Amino acid sequence: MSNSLLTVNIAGMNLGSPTALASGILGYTAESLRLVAEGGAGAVVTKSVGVAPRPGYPNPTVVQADSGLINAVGLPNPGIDFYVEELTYAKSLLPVPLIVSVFGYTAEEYALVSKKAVEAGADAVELNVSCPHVKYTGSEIGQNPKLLTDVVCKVKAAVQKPVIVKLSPNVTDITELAKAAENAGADALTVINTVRAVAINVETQRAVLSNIRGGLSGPAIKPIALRCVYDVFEAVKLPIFGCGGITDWRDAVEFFLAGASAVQVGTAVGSEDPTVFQAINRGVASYLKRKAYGSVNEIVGLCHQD
Amino acid sequence: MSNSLLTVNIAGMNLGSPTALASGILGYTAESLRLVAEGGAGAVVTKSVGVAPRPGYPNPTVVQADSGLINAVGLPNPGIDFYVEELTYAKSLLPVPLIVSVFGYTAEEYALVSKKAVEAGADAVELNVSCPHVKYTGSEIGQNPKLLTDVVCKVKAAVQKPVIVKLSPNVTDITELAKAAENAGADALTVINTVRAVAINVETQRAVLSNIRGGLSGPAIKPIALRCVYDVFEAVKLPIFGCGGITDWRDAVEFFLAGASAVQVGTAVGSEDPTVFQAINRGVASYLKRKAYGSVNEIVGLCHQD
Amino acid sequence: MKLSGYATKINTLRTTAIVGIKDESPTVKTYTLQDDLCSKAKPGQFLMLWIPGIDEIPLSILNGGNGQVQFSVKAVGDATRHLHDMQIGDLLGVRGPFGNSFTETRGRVLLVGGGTGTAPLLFLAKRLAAKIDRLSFVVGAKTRKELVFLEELDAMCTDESAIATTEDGSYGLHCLATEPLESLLDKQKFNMIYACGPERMVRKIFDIAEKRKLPMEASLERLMRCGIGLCGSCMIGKYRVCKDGPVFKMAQLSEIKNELGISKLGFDGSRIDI
Amino acid sequence: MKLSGYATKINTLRTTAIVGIKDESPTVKTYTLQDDLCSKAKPGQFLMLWIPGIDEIPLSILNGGNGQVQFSVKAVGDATRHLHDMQIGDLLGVRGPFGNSFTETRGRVLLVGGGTGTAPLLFLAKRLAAKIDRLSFVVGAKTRKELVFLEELDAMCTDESAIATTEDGSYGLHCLATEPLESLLDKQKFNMIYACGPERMVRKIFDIAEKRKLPMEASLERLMRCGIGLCGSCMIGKYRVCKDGPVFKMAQLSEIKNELGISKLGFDGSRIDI
Ligand SMILES: Cc1cc2nc3c(=O)[nH]c(=O)nc-3n(C[C@H](O)[C@H](O)[C@H](O)COP(=O)(O)OP(=O)(O)OC[C@H]3O[C@@H](n4cnc5c(N)ncnc54)[C@H](O)[C@@H]3O)c2cc1C
Ligand SMILES: Cc1cc2nc3c(=O)[nH]c(=O)nc-3n(C[C@H](O)[C@H](O)[C@H](O)COP(=O)(O)OP(=O)(O)OC[C@H]3O[C@@H](n4cnc5c(N)ncnc54)[C@H](O)[C@@H]3O)c2cc1C
Ligand SMILES: Cc1cc2nc3c(=O)[nH]c(=O)nc-3n(C[C@H](O)[C@H](O)[C@H](O)COP(=O)(O)O)c2cc1C
Ligand SMILES: Cc1cc2nc3c(=O)[nH]c(=O)nc-3n(C[C@H](O)[C@H](O)[C@H](O)COP(=O)(O)O)c2cc1C
Ligand code: FES
Ligand code: FES
Repeated sequence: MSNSLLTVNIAGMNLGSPTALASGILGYTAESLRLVAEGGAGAVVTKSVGVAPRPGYPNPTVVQADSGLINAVGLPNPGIDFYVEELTYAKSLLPVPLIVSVFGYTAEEYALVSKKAVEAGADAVELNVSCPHVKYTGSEIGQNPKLLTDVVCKVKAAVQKPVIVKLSPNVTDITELAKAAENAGADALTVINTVRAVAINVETQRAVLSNIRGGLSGPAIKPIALRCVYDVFEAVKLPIFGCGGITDWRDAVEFFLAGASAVQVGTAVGSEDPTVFQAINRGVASYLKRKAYGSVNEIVGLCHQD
Repeated sequence: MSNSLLTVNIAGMNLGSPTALASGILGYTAESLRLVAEGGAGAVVTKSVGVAPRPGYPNPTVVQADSGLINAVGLPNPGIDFYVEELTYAKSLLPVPLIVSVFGYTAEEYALVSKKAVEAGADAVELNVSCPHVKYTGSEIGQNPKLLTDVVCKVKAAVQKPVIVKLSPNVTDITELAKAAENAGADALTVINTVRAVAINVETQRAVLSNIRGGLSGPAIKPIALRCVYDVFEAVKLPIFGCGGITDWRDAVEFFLAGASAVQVGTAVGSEDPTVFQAINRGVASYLKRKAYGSVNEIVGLCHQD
Repeated sequence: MKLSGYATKINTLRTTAIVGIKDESPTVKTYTLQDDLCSKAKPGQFLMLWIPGIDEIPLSILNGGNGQVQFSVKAVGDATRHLHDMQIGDLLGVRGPFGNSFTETRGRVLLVGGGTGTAPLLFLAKRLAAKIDRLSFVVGAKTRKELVFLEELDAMCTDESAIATTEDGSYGLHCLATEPLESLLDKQKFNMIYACGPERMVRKIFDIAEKRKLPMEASLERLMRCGIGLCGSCMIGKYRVCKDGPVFKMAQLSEIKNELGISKLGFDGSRIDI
Repeated sequence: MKLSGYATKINTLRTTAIVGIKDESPTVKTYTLQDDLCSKAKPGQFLMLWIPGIDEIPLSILNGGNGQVQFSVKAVGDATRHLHDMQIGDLLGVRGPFGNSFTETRGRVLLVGGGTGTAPLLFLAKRLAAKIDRLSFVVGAKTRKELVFLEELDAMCTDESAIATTEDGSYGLHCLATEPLESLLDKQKFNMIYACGPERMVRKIFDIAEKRKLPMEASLERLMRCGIGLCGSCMIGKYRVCKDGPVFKMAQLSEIKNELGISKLGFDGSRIDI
């Protein structure tokens, strides 16, 4: 696979391949991140981390849907102070950019965690303002342009590294949030986080997830994610990490054509294994060669041409 | 199948079975509606009709996704003045309630079309304020509580029959719209219309639908639709038609448990045939018997109990 | 996984390059595509062809095998003219095959085709040839230039060659394709009539067959959007042409008598005369 | 359809009524459920058991066949105690089977189980019995009441009965299950050691096997949420216990030496001592 074909620069970071690990998939430990990088990921995003430790929700936290998963893991994380050690180790192990996913309950918390993450070696932070199942963080911020602006501004003031904002599809108009993030100084966007969903079991007559509401991921949401990327690409100039239901090279190329500069893969890591990145990269490379392109950058947003 | 087991009364209409045909599926002609009623549907909703004829969008208008369809048919319809004849004929043929789906560009248009539909024999009107792919009707109204209130009020003033409001999932908070509809006097809600989506073809590097953006339906959106029904049930007192991805009895029961008093079936009519209603009804009936319930009404909203 | 794997698969859009183009007449061309699913189609089935950026239209399958599928297209409007301008190597999208197919009978069969409606009948004839006692073909068109597949049809016929008719008398008999039928049916006994072509022609054949109490199957055309029995664009009476058809048997044709050859749904769902 | 049908199917939650409950000891019960997929599990695989409204926990499969699956559960906390209170006919949810399985070897095998960790080894022993030359079992527990499957284990062993150890000396040898190992290994040659139980026990066995250069396979336990290799809760070194394990071979155990029996991830992802 020719390196230059697949190399992308996004928000100042050089990625050897345009496929990154999505947040919350493996991603607690340095070794799991390395595993994914060895599987071909061009960058890795950690599990979302906040100020204080959280055990997450009781099981069931992940339930199978028709063509995807619904999860409400509940942002389990050891808190940034404990996590810096793992981050430092991760930084030393990883041959690819390390993006730390950050969540908080206030703009100040986002800024504090981001600062500590960058000090521990993060090459960028991704602000998770779009978790559909934890109250007062996540969607509450990602659905409100004013709150979002505040969070992004405070984080930008706190760190010198690129700030990526991960947007929620659970909004009336995703472009409004994308523009808010852009105006507040974000360096890139990740589009999208999971779609709010519920799973119900008829025999027990209960919602299955302990938290009742969760987020739908996987192939089921790909058409929704593609629409979000398509719309956001037309609304802002920021580079986009496309995310949602990407399983094979064809999916990835669809996202590039819709306007993503790189993609993130989540659910498929479970259904296909961590080498899914290699498989996608190989497929993208041979598509590019077959169509006589010199770089993946050349196809970004191409389906907006006419 | 015991009749009383499956009988529901929703917004004053008596349905022999709790499974209705969703709008836009077959539903142009009286005979296609009868076909569906013979297939077991407890009520039928027509294709959405407006003031003036519309040819809809050029093909492709329907494209297969991983676990559903994306459509942008573009509200083709002959206009209410032509359609009244078909409605009168439908009313004479149909053994089940006839619900006419109505769309418009202004509140006045909704009221006018509704009035004519009721005069032609409609047992109820369903306001399509949630079509994700036609500008200035559909979502623009269904995403805006003020516009929605105005539309519902004007329609209520124009007709004496039940007014059902079909909600869009493409909003930040569906309960806000549900409450607006309730306060404006709506008699029932249909939850949900399709989810905005895009399909891209990598070889031609184009969006496939002629309209680019369309609506995702089918199993892919079931977890999203269930979440919407679950949330709306907790927010308002109105009866709910659950809709989105229902293919078998288990899906239908999931919607009843989440809070739907009846369900609508769309995409599965294509994948399974018009007799899908019978199959679902049979399954629901044997579930109710097995669990020793006397009526489907007893399980509505049951999973909210603890 | 709710939608059965197969249904999803046939309805999934495949893009594929044109591998062959053959001029059948000044207005009709036959295209060959590489497509596994459609190559296994049965006579009577159709596919949905995406002409990227232009339209997606239903087309009967003319032939299938060895991973390839063929269809013949008459240039009549925007989509078909764009298609006629395309070259080998250009990309098309295809989904299908959709719909039912002709039932195969034994004995003596009569096939009546009009225009490109002859395509599925030629496909059928090839499948029947070895199994039946007698095969007769009547084909009609407006004018000589639109009479297609003549040589192949002749080769399929048992005794004499195919009977050709043109409305302007530029070739064969100077009449409609339905005209030679009555005398043919007077002379010989047939076990089955297969018909495909303009709906008014099909209607006439139906009337003749009904009068004579002969079994018949006809392939119909209606406006199609989804192709999978969902959107209702293709309704004729209680039938969806895309899924319950496109081939209908005598008893079904009787049920839709008041529409057959008379009216159909337009793009806006209104009823228009044929 | 992107997710392979099978992967989706095994991960789909099935609800099913308890059809059998057997008391193995005051703290351990064996449950039988009707479940086709899990009934086909191999020794070493586990399932995720949903105790509705309470929790979902991983459990090793004790036996499978004829559409039924069995597992043994020790009451240790909220979920397992709730389970112990359930009756025949009560509904449970199950998905799986997940993970890899023990490799079947020939020759002489030694199985070392601790507590309910004996369950997958008993399952394995049943599959091995007819094919191997010699089968020896060492089982340990804190106290007599927690020693389970003793009769069945005895029946599996080739010559003498299973060696039982208790930490309080209430039954068998008064020691840890690892203690009789060295002398057993001095006396006899084994082709394979299979181990499952408390991780510090597994670690000791690993150290012994490494010193003696004996092949070994051990089934490990980690905190599990998704069970399908996605959430990262069950990482040990570079391995996901739910998908790359739960059974690990000697070479893999070597790679995870600095965690094996030493530390694991807690519910919040922090590292805690074992
Ligand atoms: C089952 C079936 C099989 C067919 N097989 C063949 C075939 O083998 N060869 C062939 O040349 N033609 C066939 N047709 C007709 C063919 O689909 C139309 O000629 C074509 O769609 C015209 O498109 P256009 O854009 O060139 O013309 P337009 O100018 O768009 O339309 C001309 C006429 O074509 C018909 N048409 C247009 N769009 C559609 C549509 N989506 N569905 C159905 N009819 C449409 C309408 O009657 C219209 O008035 C078939 C049609 C059906 C329904
Ligand atoms: C692959 C595997 C196979 C297992 N097989 C068996 C078996 O056959 N029989 C048996 O009795 N036990 C088995 N266990 C252990 C069993 O899962 C725990 O005893 C059970 O989860 C405890 O739940 P609780 O709510 O009763 O206890 P809690 O009070 O919640 O927890 C007690 C301890 O159990 C463990 N535990 C709790 N939840 C989980 C979880 N989701 N995943 C992993 N560990 C957890 C933790 O170590 C915790 O400290 C197995 C575990 C794994 C990982
Ligand atoms: C089990 C699981 C846990 C997740 N945890 C997080 C998280 O902690 N932070 C976050 O921003 N996104 C999280 N996500 C969302 C993913 O990063 C991703 O946006 C989403 O799953 C869509 O991509 P996919 O379809 O490729 O999985 C999680 C997803 C899953 C399935
Ligand atoms: C081809 C197609 C056409 C549709 N047309 C309409 C329409 O005209 N009006 C409307 O309110 N909903 C329309 N819908 C939406 C359906 O009524 C339904 O809300 C949606 O498809 C979700 O249900 P399902 O998953 O059972 O299909 C259409 C859906 C499809 C697939
Ligand atoms: S083309 Fe849609 S139902 Fe036939
Ligand atoms: S339990 Fe989720 S990765 Fe193993």
